[in-house]
Amino acid sequence: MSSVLTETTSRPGSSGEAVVNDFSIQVATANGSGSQTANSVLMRSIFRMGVPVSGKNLFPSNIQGLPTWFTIRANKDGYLARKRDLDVLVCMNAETADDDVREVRAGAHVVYEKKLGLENPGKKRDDVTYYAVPFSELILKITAAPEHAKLRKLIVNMIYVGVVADLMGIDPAETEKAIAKQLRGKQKAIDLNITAVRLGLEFAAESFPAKIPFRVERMNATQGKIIIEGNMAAALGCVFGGATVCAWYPITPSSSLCESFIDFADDLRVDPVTKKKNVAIIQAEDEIASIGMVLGAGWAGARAFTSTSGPGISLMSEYIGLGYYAEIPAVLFDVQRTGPSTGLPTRTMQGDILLCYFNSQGDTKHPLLFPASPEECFTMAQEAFDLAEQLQTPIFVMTDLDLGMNNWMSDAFPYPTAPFARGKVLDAAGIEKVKETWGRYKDVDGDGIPYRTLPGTPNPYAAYLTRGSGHNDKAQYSEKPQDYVNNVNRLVKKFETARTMVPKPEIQDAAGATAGLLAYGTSHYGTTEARDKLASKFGVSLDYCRLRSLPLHAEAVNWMRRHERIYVVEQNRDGQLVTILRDELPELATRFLSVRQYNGLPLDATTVIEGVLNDAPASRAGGSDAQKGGLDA
Amino acid sequence: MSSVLTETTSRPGSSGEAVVNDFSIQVATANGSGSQTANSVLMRSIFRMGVPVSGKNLFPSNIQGLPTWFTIRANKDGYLARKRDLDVLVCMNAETADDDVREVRAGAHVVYEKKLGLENPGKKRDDVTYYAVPFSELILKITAAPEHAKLRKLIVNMIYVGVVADLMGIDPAETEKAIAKQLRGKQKAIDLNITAVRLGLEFAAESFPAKIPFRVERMNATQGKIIIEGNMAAALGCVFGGATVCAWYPITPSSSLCESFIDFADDLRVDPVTKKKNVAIIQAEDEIASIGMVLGAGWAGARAFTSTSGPGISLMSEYIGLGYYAEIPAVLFDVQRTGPSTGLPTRTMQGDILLCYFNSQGDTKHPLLFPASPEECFTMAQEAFDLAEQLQTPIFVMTDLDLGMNNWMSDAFPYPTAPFARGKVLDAAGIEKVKETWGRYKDVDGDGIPYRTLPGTPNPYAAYLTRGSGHNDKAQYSEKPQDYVNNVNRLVKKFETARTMVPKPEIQDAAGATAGLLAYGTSHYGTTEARDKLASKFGVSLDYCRLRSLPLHAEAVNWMRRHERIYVVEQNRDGQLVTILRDELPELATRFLSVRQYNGLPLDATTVIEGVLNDAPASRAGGSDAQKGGLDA
Amino acid sequence: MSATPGTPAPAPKTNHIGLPKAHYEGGKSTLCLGCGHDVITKQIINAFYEMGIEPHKVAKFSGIGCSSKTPAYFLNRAWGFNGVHGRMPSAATGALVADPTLIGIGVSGDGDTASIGIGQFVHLVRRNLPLVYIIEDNGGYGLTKGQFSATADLGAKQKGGAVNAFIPIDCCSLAIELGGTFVARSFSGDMKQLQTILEAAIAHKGTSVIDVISPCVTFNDHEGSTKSYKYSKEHETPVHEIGFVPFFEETLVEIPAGDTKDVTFPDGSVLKFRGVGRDYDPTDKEKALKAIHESHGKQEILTGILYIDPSRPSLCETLGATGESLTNLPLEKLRPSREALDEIMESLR
Amino acid sequence: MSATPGTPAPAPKTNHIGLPKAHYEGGKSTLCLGCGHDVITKQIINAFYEMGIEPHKVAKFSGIGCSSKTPAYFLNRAWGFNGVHGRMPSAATGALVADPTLIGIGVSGDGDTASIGIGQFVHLVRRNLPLVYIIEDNGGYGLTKGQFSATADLGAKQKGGAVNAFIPIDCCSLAIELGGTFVARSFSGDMKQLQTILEAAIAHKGTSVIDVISPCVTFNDHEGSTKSYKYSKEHETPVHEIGFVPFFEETLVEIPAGDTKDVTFPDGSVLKFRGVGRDYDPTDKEKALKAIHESHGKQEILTGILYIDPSRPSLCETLGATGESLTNLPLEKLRPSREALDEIMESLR
Ligand SMILES: Cc1ncc(C[n+]2csc(CCOP(=O)(O)OP(=O)(O)O)c2C)c(N)n1
Ligand SMILES: Cc1ncc(C[n+]2csc(CCOP(=O)(O)OP(=O)(O)O)c2C)c(N)n1
Ligand code: SF4
Ligand code: SF4
Ligand SMILES: [Mg+2]
Ligand SMILES: [Mg+2]
Repeated sequence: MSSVLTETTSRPGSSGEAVVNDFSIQVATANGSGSQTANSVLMRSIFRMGVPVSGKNLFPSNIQGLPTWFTIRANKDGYLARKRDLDVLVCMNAETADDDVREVRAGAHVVYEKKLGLENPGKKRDDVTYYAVPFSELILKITAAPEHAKLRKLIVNMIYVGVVADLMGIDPAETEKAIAKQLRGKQKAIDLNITAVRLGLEFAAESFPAKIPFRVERMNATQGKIIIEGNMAAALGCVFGGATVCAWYPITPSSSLCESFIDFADDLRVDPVTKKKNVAIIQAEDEIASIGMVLGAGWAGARAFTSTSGPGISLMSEYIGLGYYAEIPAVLFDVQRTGPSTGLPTRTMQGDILLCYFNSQGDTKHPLLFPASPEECFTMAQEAFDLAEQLQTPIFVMTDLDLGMNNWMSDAFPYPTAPFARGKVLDAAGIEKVKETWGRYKDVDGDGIPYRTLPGTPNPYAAYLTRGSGHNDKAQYSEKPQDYVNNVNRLVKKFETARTMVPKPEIQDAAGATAGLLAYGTSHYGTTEARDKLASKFGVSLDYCRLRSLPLHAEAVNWMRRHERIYVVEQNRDGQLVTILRDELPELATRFLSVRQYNGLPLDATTVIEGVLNDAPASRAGGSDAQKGGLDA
Repeated sequence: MSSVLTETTSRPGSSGEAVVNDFSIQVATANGSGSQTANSVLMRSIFRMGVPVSGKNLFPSNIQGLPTWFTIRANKDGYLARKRDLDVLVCMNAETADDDVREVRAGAHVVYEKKLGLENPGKKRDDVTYYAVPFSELILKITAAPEHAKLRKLIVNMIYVGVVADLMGIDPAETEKAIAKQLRGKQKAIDLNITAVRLGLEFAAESFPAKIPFRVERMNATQGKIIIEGNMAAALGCVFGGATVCAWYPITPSSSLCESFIDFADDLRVDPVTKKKNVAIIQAEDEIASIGMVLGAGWAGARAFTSTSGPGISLMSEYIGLGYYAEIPAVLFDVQRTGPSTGLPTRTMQGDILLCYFNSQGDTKHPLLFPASPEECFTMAQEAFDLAEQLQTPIFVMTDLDLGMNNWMSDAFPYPTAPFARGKVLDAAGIEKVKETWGRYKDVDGDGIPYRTLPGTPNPYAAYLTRGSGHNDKAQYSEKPQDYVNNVNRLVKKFETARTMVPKPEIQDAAGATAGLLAYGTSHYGTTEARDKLASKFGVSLDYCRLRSLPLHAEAVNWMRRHERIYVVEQNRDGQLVTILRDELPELATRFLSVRQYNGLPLDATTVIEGVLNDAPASRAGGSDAQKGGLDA
Repeated sequence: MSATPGTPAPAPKTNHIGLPKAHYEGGKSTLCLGCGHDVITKQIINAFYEMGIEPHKVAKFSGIGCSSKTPAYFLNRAWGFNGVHGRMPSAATGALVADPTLIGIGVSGDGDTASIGIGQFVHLVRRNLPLVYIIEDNGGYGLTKGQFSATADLGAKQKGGAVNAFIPIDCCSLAIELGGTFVARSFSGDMKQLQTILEAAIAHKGTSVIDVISPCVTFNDHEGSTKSYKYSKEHETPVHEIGFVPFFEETLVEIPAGDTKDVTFPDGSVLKFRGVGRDYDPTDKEKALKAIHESHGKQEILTGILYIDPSRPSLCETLGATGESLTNLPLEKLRPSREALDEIMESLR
Repeated sequence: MSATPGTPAPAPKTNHIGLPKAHYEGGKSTLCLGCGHDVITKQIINAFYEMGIEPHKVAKFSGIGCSSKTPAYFLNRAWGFNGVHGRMPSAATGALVADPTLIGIGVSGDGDTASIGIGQFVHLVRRNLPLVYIIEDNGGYGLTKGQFSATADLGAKQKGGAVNAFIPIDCCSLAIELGGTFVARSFSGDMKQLQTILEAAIAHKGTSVIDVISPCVTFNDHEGSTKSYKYSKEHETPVHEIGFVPFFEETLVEIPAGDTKDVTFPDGSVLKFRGVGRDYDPTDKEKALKAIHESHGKQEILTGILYIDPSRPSLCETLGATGESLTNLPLEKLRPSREALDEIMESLR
């Protein structure tokens, strides 16, 4: 397996010859130092040169002072997954500089604050190339003005942007455009930042005749694309999906979803005439209240949603069960973070699959959607509202910190043209046709989905009282065994109907492969990159199925039946999806081989490659192997 | 399958010849009418005659007025499961009388309040035998005194006890002893009740020359046994198990567990000298607070527990995750009721298996214990405290309404002689030995279980801060990927250790059977009765495994490996245990055939017999059959 | 519970919008005979009938408990949301911001509000959601058989004999402290006062908290009365078994304004009610708090409209929403234009 | 965080039980430079040191938030329980009834207490658990980047520009209304007053609620100041990006008894603090409530010990427990005799 590693890591650049548009840069700073803008500018400059990029921010659960790392990966083939190996390192943080250098691979290039003395005897590594920059001295040149004093710590970051631009061949013009974009119209700020970049450019030009062999060269792979975080994309989806009620409670990494929704709604949901909003957004006192508000609103007929993370879902469990049993539309975004408990609030994970699928007491199962890109955050948010109202049940949109909070390159979002699917709602006229024969929980169409009415419908037959306690199909309180059984069996039928309505899987088959990779959400990136490398470098060709929802769609089931070995890639410790797959497809149970990364970092291809190459059937066949024989990251 | 039914139901008694010590009696009254005492007396009288009995109370989620049914089953072979067919019916409730009569099988015997006129033309069934009793007139004879007036409604119940005693051959002496027992020393009450019983006896003696052919005859099968509810037994277990802190919030069907604990503690946990209690019991404001208190107490070093039902577990989910990740001992009793949501609060179910096993966000798994009798409620409560402290984690004791609130015949409880197993706790001296090398979350012994200290330990090295956020093995805050992975992998190891410590399964093998029945908790009774009948009546001989805990003990796994078809019997809709079995033993996944009853009533043998006889492998082999092909009750 | 058009043909008598009383009634109660909660239900029916509110414009909310069952017993032609225990305010909030044209009424118990539900209660009052919020207050948990709630009096005695050792939460003074805009207390037995308060509350734009003392005839217990449980228990069953519920009559009285009235309950307990006097100024926060606190000292229960502050904006205003229902807006109002999307996309390049 | 015996050798100076200050210190803070929370941490260290309490007898509790992180920064030789968000009171309750010999201190935030945690706060105060309960009150959620909490002033402005439209919960007057037995307010910047209050609170047998105003230097925002974010924002990044945290100095002052003091914060905001006067009677509930309510009207923040009532029994007394630790009782005290079990069995035959 070390063989695997070397195979995937020893690469050009080390030995000096140029590597074009294929590298990753890591910038190490301290939290709260304001490096975010600088890093975005750096990333966007490369993006504007037409080179595919992804940016991942590794930050602490703290506001200021603790170490933060921002990693930019540029890849001409469009791989956006996290990469284990770093090619270029920018050291701005004294606290972590030594470790940071220790961890880069041989042949890496290190730009650092001169004061850190990383090349001092004893410290210096002779298998990496150093570029010492006196950032703290340079910054004084341009922030002499007293009113600038307090901005030094911030603006200094722009200097490394300039240095890196020069060292790697990034077009300064694009950098300046990126700054202008980032600081929308704040001319003073723009000027100051550009000055800083130029300072870096000049310094590097003079001081470092030998440039970094990892080069950025113009290409045309980002035409029309955008850079956006998944949370913002999901918020846009809620706006275009017709959400009118949002109840939330702040929690990392989900807060920015509702906060973006607030911002968008302020623009896009204000009545031009009255200036009043046609949206109601409430920051609740906690997550129990958030879900209560969402269910109340859904019951009243609004498209309502909340966004939270694992701890919030746990708190919502009791009310979610009511949503299932009383059959109330609701959309919940679970932007997953590393659990259990408070866990690592600023690290990513796909750890709430079982929590959400089986959420709440008694027999319950809920539809889950798995967006894998900002574009899907946008489209699936809209689908979620349709499904919630069509199925009259809570729908979970399972994203994670990596997708929600990191910068993703994405196609521009398609404008939705289909009308909203509001599901089976009877208005006064509709009720008048059926009168007393209507029953809120009657399965009229044989699909397990009953007809509902909305409060305020002017018809004497329209009203009903919804409840989490036992009821018959007229929504009347009932403890009769048969009423109960009929009702919960109908809910099973409804779940079978959901199976036919949820998003289909995305399937990529290679010629004649008998084994396949199965992934969902952000595990898509490391998995598909691994798939290509397995084919090209190791001659292992595998089919691929990206699961986009639960319950399992028939097309996913068929794909699984067609494959003898299925590597299920997920970012959690226990192989949570495998648990569901083994239950749903017992006759295929032994085909599911679990490949897992659960260290809080986004999945990288190497983990998947190792998982597949080290696959030893014996160790997989399960037994009560709690580890599911998967590979630990 | 109707064949099955008739096979199991058409039986003597119908045609007049006597059936001895094998029948069930149902008494239909209204809630709040105080029939509980009368019914207990009736049950206890039979018990005192040496005949095995069980009593099941089917009551509404209401305090007064709604229908209630109490069913007494007497069975010489000791079968205690609920029986579908009724032999004798006592109709005291006008509201349900007609339905009640309609539902009894042909050949049944009906004692009823004359006023109800059940024999009136149009109403009368000619395949049942009636016994009209003017209860409302008779009662006046003995409650003439004005101060008795308001007791009439209550005392009248004792008259049917007398009537039934005469009609079925119950020894009045035993009935009187039972009354004395029930009304401990309240002489006035005892006299009044005995008078009422005698009145019934005399009336029946005079009015009904032909007695009911279902007879009670003395035998010797209850020697030394007791009658008790599971909740009371569990409370006793907590007392003898050394529990010192109890935090709870009332909820049916679990309230009586903590309420019994309060009663017992008032007697048994009062310091003879100071009259102060060496126990702290708090009725919390809700379940989130209950579990918070239990975890706080467990962290401080007390044996602490709470008792609740499904809705409470859902609310506790967030804190339970902290208990798992911070590794704090806690004992939770989940007295399961019919979900989802509020569901049927006064009906039974085994519906929280998945909720508890996988409880809370992130990767979590928890040990579950499955008591199947009051005796096991007593012993497993004690084991739960040992396990919680040895494993330093929350332990769930999964009982249900049927076990917790119904009257069960049981062997007397064994006096516990073993000392408490308090697990790996270092006192001041212990810490002094290891000093700064001690780490709260260090795996010193290779079993995944670290050593802890208790607040107040007088040693400068002993203190630590516990948290639900990421930590290293020194309990220091950490976001380091490797610290996180090491920690959660150790938790997996700890769970494997738990596998070796949890209660073993109870296994009964028949010679050479290749198929077996697997059940847990209260599903034991219907399953074992079915097993005998399947062998004796249908020539189907099956092995039996009663699962007593999760994670799966090696002995359970071996048993499963030995069997080609395993009928997993549970009282929930989705076959929740099967989900866990398929995940833990993927190579056996298709062997698990799900037999389920989920109508809120305790499992009866017929359901299991039908489930086995109608087993069609095809329909079972799973696929994405959400129903798991089981049989609906 | 869905509408039961099977109810008797409209009686001639109707309210000012021409609807018969029958249109305001609900399903049959399953509470204990004599339970004060049922009397409150009657007054809710009367209030909505008298005010001539269209039943289909009403939304009923409740949590879990005997009290929380009552929305099924009034206004069958109104919609009802029976939430989870103690978390009704959030459901009501969601529903009423989604459709502010609905008239909301919530029925809760003292356990549902002051124990498990105190958090949502506090934030409901703080947000001032337009909602009539009734606490049917019996100082205990009826539905789970009589345990103490957080409003039980210090020293109150349980049917089982236990004594409450904690001080009660007074939901009225608490609501005032929190900036409540309509706070009242009444007694289930005083139908006249209760109906007056209910009608004022329904008219109030904001949260109106009404704490209605409604003793649990089944589980309350007090000493020194031949009618008390103590007596019947001796003649009956072990304290442990509380299966028996004698029938009680409802206790009906009128509390005099500015004076007190002792009310004796079936179990022999006596409560002293005082009605606020003509001179009482319900707009003075400090005075109101003082009056309530003093009544505690005097073992009196101060009833009437205790505090009003019509000035504070209601939640719907605070949110700056249009005020119309957000549940059925046309697509055009909800989905921004293609240009709007393009603009956003451009800003992200 | 486990004890770090690596701390420097005891300085000559010790407290009256002979322990050096070092034994009361904690781990390195990871809060923003200039955060008031760190000053409170210093005073907690001083108070325990001055009172000469053995560190190993102390139990620290907190929820989630910047404030809730601070127990890791003081008394490393004491045990700590960092619970879930808003539910610390229950954990503290369980631990302190399990071992009443421990001295409990809880640190929470205004979000942790007044938003998600208000339910447990209310019941904590009601039960009067012996616990020093500190609210590090900045009117917002620091750790999640500045959203408003339930103690935010009406009209308060967020770094992002949003304005708070809801009235604040005053945890002090609320605690008094609920029957709190020790209620105080202070300011993180007034080290002297804070330490005095802390020492009194530690000595109090019951729940002592201390609301300490501790503005969030990073996310608070006010207009009209060259030092405000508005300024730096213009020279910096979109409002949206709040990645940048300038360094601030701690703001230190002394609030005069009976008089007011204006305090200006790094962001240019000004708060007016008033110290209760010598004549102030902290045992008069009505007066205390009135004084607090009036201070709201005057835009003043009333500080000092606002209310005390030593008479009410603490939870440990109420429960009638022995008072000794229940965590390590010998088997004989816990497991009843064989005879006791037999007797119970016999009663069930
Ligand atoms: C989460 C949860 N916990 C506990 C219960 C059990 N329970 C049902 S009603 C009730 C208390 C009801 O008391 P109150 O609100 O005062 O209503 P009352 O019956 O007295 O009218 C409780 C604890 C529940 N249904 N849900
Ligand atoms: C159940 C849950 N919901 C939300 C969060 C996210 N969260 C962490 S801290 C915090 C608020 C902290 O505010 P406060 O208590 O005032 O502390 P401060 O940071 O202001 O000192 C929130 C909402 C969480 N950790 N857990
Ligand atoms: S138990 Fe008490 S509260 Fe419940 S219905 Fe009966 S009398 Fe009313
Ligand atoms: S964000 Fe605010 S509260 Fe948190 S540490 Fe920084 S200054 Fe303090
Ligand atoms: Mg109540
Ligand atoms: Mg705060």
